[in-house]
Amino acid sequence: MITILLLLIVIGSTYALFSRDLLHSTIALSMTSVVSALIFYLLHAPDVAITEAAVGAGLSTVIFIWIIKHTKRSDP
Amino acid sequence: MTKLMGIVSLLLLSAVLGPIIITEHPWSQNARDFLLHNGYRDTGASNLVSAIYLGYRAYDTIGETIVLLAAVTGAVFLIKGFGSSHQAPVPSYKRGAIRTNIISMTTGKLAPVVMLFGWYVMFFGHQSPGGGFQGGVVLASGMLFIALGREHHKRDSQLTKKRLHRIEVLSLWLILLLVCIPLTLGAAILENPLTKIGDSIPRVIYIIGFNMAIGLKVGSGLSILGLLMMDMQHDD
Amino acid sequence: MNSENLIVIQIVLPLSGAALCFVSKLLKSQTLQRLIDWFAAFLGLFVPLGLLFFLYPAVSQHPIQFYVGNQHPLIGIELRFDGVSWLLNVMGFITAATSWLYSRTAGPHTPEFSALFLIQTFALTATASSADLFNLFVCFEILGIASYALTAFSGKGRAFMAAFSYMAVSSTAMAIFLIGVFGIYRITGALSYDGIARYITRITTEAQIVGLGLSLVCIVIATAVRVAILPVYGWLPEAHATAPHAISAVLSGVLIKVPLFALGRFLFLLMSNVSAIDIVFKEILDVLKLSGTLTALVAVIFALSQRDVKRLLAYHSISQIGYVVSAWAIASPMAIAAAWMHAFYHALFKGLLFLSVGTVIDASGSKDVYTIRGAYKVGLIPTIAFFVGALSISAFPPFNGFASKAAIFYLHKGSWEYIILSIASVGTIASMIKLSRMFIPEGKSAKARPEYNPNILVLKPVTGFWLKVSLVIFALACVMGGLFSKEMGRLAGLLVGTETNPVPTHLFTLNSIKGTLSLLAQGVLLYLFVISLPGKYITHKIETRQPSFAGLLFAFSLGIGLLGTLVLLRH
Amino acid sequence: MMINRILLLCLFLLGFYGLMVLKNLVKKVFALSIQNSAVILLFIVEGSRIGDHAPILSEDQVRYVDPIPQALMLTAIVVGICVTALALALVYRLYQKYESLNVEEIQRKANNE
Repeated sequence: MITILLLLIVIGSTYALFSRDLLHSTIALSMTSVVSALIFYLLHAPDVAITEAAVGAGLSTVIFIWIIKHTKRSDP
Repeated sequence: MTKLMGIVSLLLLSAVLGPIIITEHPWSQNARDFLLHNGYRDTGASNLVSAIYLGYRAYDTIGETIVLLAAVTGAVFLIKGFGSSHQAPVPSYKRGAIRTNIISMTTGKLAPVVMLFGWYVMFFGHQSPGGGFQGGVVLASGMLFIALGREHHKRDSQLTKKRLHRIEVLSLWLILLLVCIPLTLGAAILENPLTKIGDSIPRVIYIIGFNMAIGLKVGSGLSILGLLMMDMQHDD
Repeated sequence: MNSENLIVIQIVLPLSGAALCFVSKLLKSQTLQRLIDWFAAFLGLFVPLGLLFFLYPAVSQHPIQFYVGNQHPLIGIELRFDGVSWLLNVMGFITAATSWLYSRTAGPHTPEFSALFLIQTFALTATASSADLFNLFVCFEILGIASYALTAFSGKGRAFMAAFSYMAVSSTAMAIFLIGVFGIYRITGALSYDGIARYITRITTEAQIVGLGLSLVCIVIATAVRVAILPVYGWLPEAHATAPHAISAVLSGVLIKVPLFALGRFLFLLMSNVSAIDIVFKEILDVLKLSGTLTALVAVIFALSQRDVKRLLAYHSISQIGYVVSAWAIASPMAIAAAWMHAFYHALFKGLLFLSVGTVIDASGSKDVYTIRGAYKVGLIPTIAFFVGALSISAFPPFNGFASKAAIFYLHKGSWEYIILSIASVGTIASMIKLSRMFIPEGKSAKARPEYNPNILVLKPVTGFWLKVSLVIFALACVMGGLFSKEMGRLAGLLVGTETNPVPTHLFTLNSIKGTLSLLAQGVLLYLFVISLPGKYITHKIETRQPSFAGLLFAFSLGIGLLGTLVLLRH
Repeated sequence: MMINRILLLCLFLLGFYGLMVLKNLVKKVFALSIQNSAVILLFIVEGSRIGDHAPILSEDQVRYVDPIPQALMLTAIVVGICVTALALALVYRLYQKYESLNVEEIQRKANNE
């Protein structure tokens, strides 16, 4: 079960790094943090799950979307 | 050219990090067994992670709060810039006109629920999962919900940044106070002072105090950053 | 108030100073703000210096080792305040206090600057006395975050790029540091140095030896990024050249040395008891000694070819840290005392050079060593300060550089490092001559020079009381350090735990003077070569080499690959 | 299990490769946060092998998970988000000054300043 979720995270991260549109990669990145929060919950680490969900999905997505709004959205 | 460098460095790194990460080693259990027996007795917190995070290794948590403080101060100073942020040409459509009723309605209604959850996570950090930092982040997102929820122009009346700055400085001083209180009772710095008073007062109060101070600090710091990022058009 | 509380109070004081600066940020009136800033700096920088003298008697007998808050040794955070931390704190507070005084006239005045400056000082003291692996990680992060933000305070475009590449390289290094902590915790089950040292004697199986050895490699290379030795120094010139002058002085003076001695505490403690991985320690220290010596030489060559004055000084910091690492890697108590002496004296004269050259740059507006002329017009104190700094970095007898470099050369007697380090010091003298071209009067000779440019910059004498005070303090410290080098050597030796004085006894004899003069002659010859046509071609080629971002990380992976394969080949 | 650790190693190497090869500054910050989450996942996945219950004390005798890596990773997550926030503030100022997010372009403009 954990292996499937880890595979999902690796795929999400590769898409986040190599996609043309930065907004898609931000969404892919926040998806990976939600999945990693799920992994933490399954591995009996509730504290880290709440933190990863609040920070990874919540805060870093807000910051990345702010930077995209104020700079360019497409990569090259 | 850089792709070639990238591949070579990947090979080097996997040669070094591979044996550390991939080889099978039995995980040492003496730390867990020790905590199982006298984690509750020493710190009074039944959530062992909070016991470590705010009891045994509170010095790391102080360092971590200072990392957050330095990062928020640096980021706010850089984003506000030297008054140059206003020269950035802000096209008209960005002036918040796109905030439809749906956003105002939902975030307005959701804000109290999120804030309540934030306070709960902060206060019950020692028993249920959660604690100072997680509560602070949820509180900060609650503040952003409130800011989103109000109509564009009325937003600045209550949530002036001055009040948030005051909360942040107050909670920083509260943390410093909590660090130094044990000195007055003859205990070492960051030692649980209630162990000196005897068993009348439960020891967990010291951890709850830390949870509150750190939660306020993180919540106000990140709200300042979030509010600054949200309404880039006009600062206070 | 026993000494344990005194140590933690000394760490918390800069923090309370920073909190005071945040209070002053809220106030409206300027005078009240400046008053509170001054009180915060007094509380955070000058009071701990006083506390150090109270701590001296306790530290000189035996190192003070305790757990923060009397927590249980298995879980709690161990702090170890021994002679080396006392010496590091002396170096850190003196340099920080004097550079902060300089920033009162020249540097940024905002309360955020003082707050981040005090947080950086808090990180310095915390790193100097931390004896717990994860606590070391947190202290390195505070050190990093504060210096990225402070580097970006100068507001120049290049400063943001420099801060970004510094941040990218060291947060990758910190991720690999965490993997090293993971490797060690998984096997030993303890995070404090005491627990790890106790457990290391019991490891036997081959897999454990390889696992621990590679984790040590990760931790050493991650600290090497912060210490900026050979493979991984690429971020330093850009960061130190574009930072505000007060910050460049602290960055070059203290921030690249405290991680080295903190790593030293970890490695030397683990080496003290016999274990199966002693060979790994020996190999790592040999590689560090080799890379330190080569850094001293390579960085001087780069320094000689720079046009930007502050980049020249930044490359010099890398070459001087190369000296310190080559001495530190010998790992005997006398070597550590000699390494600390050179580190402390380097903090003094490099701070002096950065501040005086910074004054000249601010007055003249240009940073190019070929166009600034008649820098003496800036004022008597900055000029004297510059020449005191230049003479002490080139190791001239009365000044402090002479004593500490003699100590390091004495350590390397008769080995190949001796030759390479003396070539590097010849390069140092040549680049100092190049740097002092700024003080040539604009007279006829400048007009005849081919690169004479019409808009010779009119330099006005610099006013600013605190600027002059900080330059005088640094200059006095350099001169006193040189004259009383024997006592300083004995103090350092006593605190590190060796009776032998690292400063050689025959310091001011005839042949050492002769040696210095021969070095001076070679330096002038090298300078004339650099000015000549082939020399100018080579230096131009070196100087315009583009510092690529991927190059930094590639050098980092080369470094970790080299150390890692060394350990893997053994087993 | 072996496959989990290999995937985590690939995630870390992906982050390092991305940081090194990608030209866009914002993508470099993505790579930084991926590296950080790879290390955090490594600590927790390995730390929870020795037990099967969350480390919250309850009356019945059960085998708890090792709480120390979890406490450490709380700090590592905070440090990761702080580095990301500061990096993006720097990227914002760089974009304001040089109107580009490409590293080489910015370095070229900065050098011939």
